[in-house]
Amino acid sequence: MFYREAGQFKTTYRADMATFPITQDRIGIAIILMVAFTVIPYFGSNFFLHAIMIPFLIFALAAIGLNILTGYTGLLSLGTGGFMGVGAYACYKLATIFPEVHILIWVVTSGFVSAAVGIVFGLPSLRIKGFYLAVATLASQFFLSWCFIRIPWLVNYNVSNAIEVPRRTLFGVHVTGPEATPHARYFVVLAIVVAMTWLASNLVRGRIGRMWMAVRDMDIAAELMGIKLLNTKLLAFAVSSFYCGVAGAMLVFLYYGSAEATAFSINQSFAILSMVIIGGLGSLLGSFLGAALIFMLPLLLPPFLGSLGLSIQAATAEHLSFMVIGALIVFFLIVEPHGLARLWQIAKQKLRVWPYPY
Amino acid sequence: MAQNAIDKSVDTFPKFLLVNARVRGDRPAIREKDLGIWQTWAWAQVKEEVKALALGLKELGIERGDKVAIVGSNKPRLYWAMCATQSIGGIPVPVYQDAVADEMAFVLAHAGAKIAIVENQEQVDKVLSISDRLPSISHVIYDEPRGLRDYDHTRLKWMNEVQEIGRKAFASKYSGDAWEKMIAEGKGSDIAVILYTSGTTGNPKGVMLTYDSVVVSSQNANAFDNLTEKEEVIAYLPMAWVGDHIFSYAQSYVAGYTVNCPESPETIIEDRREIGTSYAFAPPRVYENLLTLTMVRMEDAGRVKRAMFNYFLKHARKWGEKILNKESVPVGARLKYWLGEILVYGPMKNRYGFTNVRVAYTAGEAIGPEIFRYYRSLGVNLKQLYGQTEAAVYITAQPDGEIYADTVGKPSPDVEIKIEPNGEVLFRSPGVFAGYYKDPEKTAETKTPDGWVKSGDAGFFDPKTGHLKIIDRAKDVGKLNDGTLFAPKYIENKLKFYPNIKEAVALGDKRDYVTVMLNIDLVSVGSWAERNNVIYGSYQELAAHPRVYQMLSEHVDEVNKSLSEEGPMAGAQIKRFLILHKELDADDGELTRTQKVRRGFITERYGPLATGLYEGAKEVGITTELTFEDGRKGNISARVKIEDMKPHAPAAPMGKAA
Amino acid sequence: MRAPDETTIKAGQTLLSVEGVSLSFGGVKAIRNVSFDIRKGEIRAIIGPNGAGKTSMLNVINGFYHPQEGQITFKGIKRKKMRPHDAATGGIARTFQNVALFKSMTTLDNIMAGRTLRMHKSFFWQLLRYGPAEQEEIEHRRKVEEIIDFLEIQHIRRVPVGRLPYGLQKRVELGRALAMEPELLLLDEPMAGMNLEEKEDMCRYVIDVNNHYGTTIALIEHDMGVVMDLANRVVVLDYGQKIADGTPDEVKANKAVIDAYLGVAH
Amino acid sequence: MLCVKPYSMFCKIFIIPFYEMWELPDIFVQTLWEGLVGGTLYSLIALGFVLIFKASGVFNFAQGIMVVFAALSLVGLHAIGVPAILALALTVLIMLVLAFAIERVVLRPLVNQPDIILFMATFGLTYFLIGFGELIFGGDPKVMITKQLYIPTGTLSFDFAGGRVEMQKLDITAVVVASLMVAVLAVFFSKTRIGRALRAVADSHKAALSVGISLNQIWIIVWFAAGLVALVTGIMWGARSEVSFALEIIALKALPVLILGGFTSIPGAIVGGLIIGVGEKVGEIYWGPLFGRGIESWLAYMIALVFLLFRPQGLFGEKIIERV
Repeated sequence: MFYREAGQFKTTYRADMATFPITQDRIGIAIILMVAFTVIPYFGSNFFLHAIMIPFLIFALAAIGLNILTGYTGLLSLGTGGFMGVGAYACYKLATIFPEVHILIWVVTSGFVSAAVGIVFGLPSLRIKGFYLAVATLASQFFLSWCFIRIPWLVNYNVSNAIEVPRRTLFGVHVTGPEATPHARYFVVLAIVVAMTWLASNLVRGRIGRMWMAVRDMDIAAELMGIKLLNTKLLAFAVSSFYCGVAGAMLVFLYYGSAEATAFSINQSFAILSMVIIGGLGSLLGSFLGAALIFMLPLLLPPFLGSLGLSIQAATAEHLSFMVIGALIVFFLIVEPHGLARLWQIAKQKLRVWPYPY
Repeated sequence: MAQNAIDKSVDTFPKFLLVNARVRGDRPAIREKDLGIWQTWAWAQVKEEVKALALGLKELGIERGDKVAIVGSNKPRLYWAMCATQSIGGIPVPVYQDAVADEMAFVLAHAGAKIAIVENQEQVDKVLSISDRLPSISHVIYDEPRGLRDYDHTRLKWMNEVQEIGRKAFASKYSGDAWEKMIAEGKGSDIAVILYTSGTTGNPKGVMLTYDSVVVSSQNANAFDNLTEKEEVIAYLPMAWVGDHIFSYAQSYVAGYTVNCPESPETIIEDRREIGTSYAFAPPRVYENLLTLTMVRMEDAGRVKRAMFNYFLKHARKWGEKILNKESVPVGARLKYWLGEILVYGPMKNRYGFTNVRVAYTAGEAIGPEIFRYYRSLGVNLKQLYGQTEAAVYITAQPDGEIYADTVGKPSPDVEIKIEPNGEVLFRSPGVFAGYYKDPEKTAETKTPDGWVKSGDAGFFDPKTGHLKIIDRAKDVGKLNDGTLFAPKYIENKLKFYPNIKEAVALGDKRDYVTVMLNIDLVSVGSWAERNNVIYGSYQELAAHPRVYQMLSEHVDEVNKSLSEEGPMAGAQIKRFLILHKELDADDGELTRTQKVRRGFITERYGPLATGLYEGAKEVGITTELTFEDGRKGNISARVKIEDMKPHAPAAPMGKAA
Repeated sequence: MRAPDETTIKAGQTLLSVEGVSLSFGGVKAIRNVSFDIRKGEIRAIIGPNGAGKTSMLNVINGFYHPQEGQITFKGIKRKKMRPHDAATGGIARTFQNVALFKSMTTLDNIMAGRTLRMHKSFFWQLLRYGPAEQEEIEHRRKVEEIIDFLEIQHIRRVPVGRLPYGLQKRVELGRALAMEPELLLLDEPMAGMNLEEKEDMCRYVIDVNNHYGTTIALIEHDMGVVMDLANRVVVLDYGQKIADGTPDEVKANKAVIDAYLGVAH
Repeated sequence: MLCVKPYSMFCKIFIIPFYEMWELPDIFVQTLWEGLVGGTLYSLIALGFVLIFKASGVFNFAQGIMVVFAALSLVGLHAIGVPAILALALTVLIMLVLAFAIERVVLRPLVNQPDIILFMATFGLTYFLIGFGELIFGGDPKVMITKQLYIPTGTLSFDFAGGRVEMQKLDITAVVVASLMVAVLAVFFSKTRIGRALRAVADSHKAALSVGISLNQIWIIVWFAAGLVALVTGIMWGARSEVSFALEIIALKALPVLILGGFTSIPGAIVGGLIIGVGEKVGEIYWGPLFGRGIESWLAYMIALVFLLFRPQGLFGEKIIERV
């Protein structure tokens, strides 16, 4: 109903292929970014920024990573946590070996390491398909978490056997380490996530995105059209792992502040996967929605139930949120396999044809 | 408007093209939705294209006064062809692209066209199929090369080649402004275009219009609604129809506004929405269809949404027009209307692509008051006008703020009108036509020596508003045997205001009572059938369905009711009706190319039904021949039921025509 | 992308030939020692009863199946077997018996995907999109739009193909194949499961493709009427063996064919 | 650890282990035995997967949690005073109910959806059961009611090649029960009408209908069967260590077994299980130290992966011919 598209005609392909062809969408996204960059940091409490926004954004990025692999290319992966870990540990090693290079550079470049690892574990994807591949990725998960635990070199032989985040500043402001304020870290995270989301949207809308989806929808046809399956799949693994890697690095350096191997256990993989499923396979927007829902559910559940008059202790709340998430996953798979993102699509379509039903 | 301060030296469209190319060279002149986007040409570009084409035509032997036929749907290059022809003194003759071969043969032969510029393979085939009857045709030029590769190209040319020829010629034998000189030779008194009107009877007549008449009425029209170069119009009506010629060509060249050609007939509604036209012109049928579509769609909407929709429509019906006419309206109503604007009116206008419309016209036929009010209540400034090819359209139009559903407005600028005793409307204006091509006596019949033109329509000036009201074709206004005045069109329109009724043919002249043959509207009745799970396989089946009959008889009854309240008309209530077993179709000659019913033709074609209607038969069998799109012929036969109606008591005493 | 030693073929010359090809799955012989050729610019029909090995033949030609015996000569290059990628880069495109479109992608994207081989802007540019990548995207979009225009599917440009009726899906698939600008176009029962009208349209498109783009076409079809109208030459397979080869009329007259195929059909 | 000179590394990997095996056969046998036992448990879990995958094409990610859930219910029921045997019976009932619930709530609405969707549904199911289980039984580990179920405990040891090999009675029971279980299932599948129907479903759903059993019934049956397998697994495993949600992750160790054995082959599951079980034990004992132990956690997967590259369809899986 708010979509008044009359008079929005395209005279060039560039305009027609723009990220947001509809004016109203452009306005909408502008407002969201504006809010994210000004309103939230201005009004948001430290708790809100630190405990909600930062992790939400980081998980959203990881979800994008997994979505590229599973949603766009149709390769089911249970190894997300592992790849995130690679990013984190790589970042730690690089940062300690070359302390003079700025930490944020390492946060981003550590993605390349996990990309490389991703390619290695992606190699089987040529021969094996579907669940077999899922199991293969599980292998990477277990192997990697083993490495994190068993190779003290990764943590510079810390007795704690955990990553200890060094103090670093950006423009004289602490961005990592204990002194870094939530606001500083929030801006860094937000900037990185926005930038990488933009890049991802460029990828998936272009030739490469089409190759990925082609492989997903009908690999035989894709192959007979000259699309090299292995390269395409490996590229998906690389990009996906890159995103997960960066997310992992940020998780440790800009959120936890220090982390043990458990942070990148298989449960992490499952959490991300459920974000992608609920958010919507093959949708960047969905990655954000899913992350928001899954991550915030445990936070929101107690107050919600509280408002219903039943007060419960944290443990119970956690169990409940597990059940709810599980139920939600099943629910979405039944009513709308494409998740929240599709629900939004449908709503939007309704608004566009309003008041017509179709 | 300033730049259009009437400059008498600019009196032909090629001259206007030069002006536009100079004054607003980089403003969009014309767009076409092609290959997925709106390909746009600025005036300066158009000038170059037209120039190349013009010189090309000249090379192919077009001299001053030669006729060039133009056949096809609205495409930029066909509009250019029109201007190109005019620029070298030729006379364009647009032809209805859906004309069957015979019709086309007549027009091309009668006009003696030297070159036919056509859209695509389909038209090429048509022209070639009748080429033996067209000795005068030297070349056929086509716009869309697809499928024509293997044709014999001795007399066939692709428009690009022609333009190439033109460019070469310019490079070789013409000096810099040779073309501009040719244009300068054109005079306002020259014939600008010959438009063949598909007369309701007999062969089409070629209406010759001079530049002066077309230019003047265009200028007046632009001034009347103060149109500027900023307007966006969408060109989708037949190029051979005077309406399109004036709106999409003449007025555009004069005002310098942008014309948009749709991607394909199926996508017009979407295309109109994308463009968001600011100046719209359409026969009532278009508005009807849009409304029908809306109602059908809303039937499927959720209950709440439908309730909201109806609620606000009701409010709009109450206040919308007043607000549009800037009358004083209570604040409460205004607020509610504003809310409605957000929830319903705005979105609806957006759906129709009327969001930016400043002025929208309906013409060609009477429009249903309900439909008319609907659009106005949404805030669309829809107006009526009364025009004819012979007048270069404008005879009367409704000025802003003086809008009435049942009038056609006041005389347009420079137009004089008088009403004959028999009710026929005569007009005189600078816009009137020069005469019918090669048909002096017909010309004499319609045009008096002192320049008055017989419109052939019966009407009168409404004393209350001072607006003209048209009842019907003068010759169609007949009498029942008891002398009651019988205006068939009037009755038919009342019927056609019901979305379920697509066409109606009223009989009664020199008969004892009035009867009608109906066509149901497949869209709305079809969806009604779905909702009431009435199963049907074909139009014929649906039309014959008892429940459909029942539904329509209710409509007819309501019409009788309203007639009974209209004094003179009360005697002309409908006694019997039937639903035709096939849709009336232009290809069968039952409708004119502008989709008007040919009453006479139909009554004889369906003779058995007509007699049945008056001999009290309950059911009549009939077999009819029909023509398919591809020109093949076939037969369909059916038994058609006839329904009796009981008339309402007249509210006023029977009015006998004097 | 083309092999260097490859010769350019003129119209009428042999574009592709299969010699003594045999193919079997496990014990099952799908094709037995079949040889025939396809000449540049012609429409070549492969017909035969169900299970005659027609589709397998196409799969061999574009390298999806690898024959145990025989060889394939394409544009003068002899190969023991085709590889899908070589076939594609070499200019062989195909459609599938039961449409193999990218269901969740729009018509536009499906056909754009057909351009993949001809798009070369690197990953880096793809990331940035603006600049070269977008430029390339636009060029190819234009080509694709021409195909959309050619096949008259403007109105479904942005519809996910999964939602389209079968007939339209077939048309989109043809479009996707055309987007590869192939020299040899393999159509696997392009009119299967279509109503008469759709069939007529499809025939027109096939003919138009052949003379508008000058594309060589090899098609499998059941409808004899269609084949006889369309094809310049027909090869008939039965139980994996070639039983006839020649012009439609010759084939019609051929005794073996009548027994094996038309006989069944009547 | 990792920082060893290459040449010595080489012999540490390729010579010393085998030398040790040869030198101390008793330890080797001990290792084999333990591997074998571990293997049987893997086999059992794998069996659960296979049953369901065979009959409904669903990759049941929830098999692991079903094991935990079954065990917890059993222990839980007993904890609230239900006699062991009755508790066992009730648990069987619970698994039946669970099968019904899953069929009704998850499978039926998702019939004819792509496999991946169904997989993710079971993934959601896992989440739900974890939450549900913890909610009811609490997250803390419990002790399996071994005695009450009359499962023999204690060790059985005998001399061997100058050493001593010890076997837990428990383990022996496990092996026996597992073998029985397999035998029963084998009979069930090959002899009974339902069993044949199930096999038919594996090929085509229509076929199943022609046998006269509705898909829904079949699903309930297989999920129930899988539930029973889960219960047995739970008891055995619980008895060896303890009943906790850690089992759920351990269950994932059964996945490599599937890769080896193929998703649809029961013998595959058994053999695969044993290979993996033995393989990882031996690996852990003889090579583990080189990599700082704990390599069991992934060795199985690596074995499976390497194997996959050479035989994508698994040990007993049949070769797939792709058609277009």
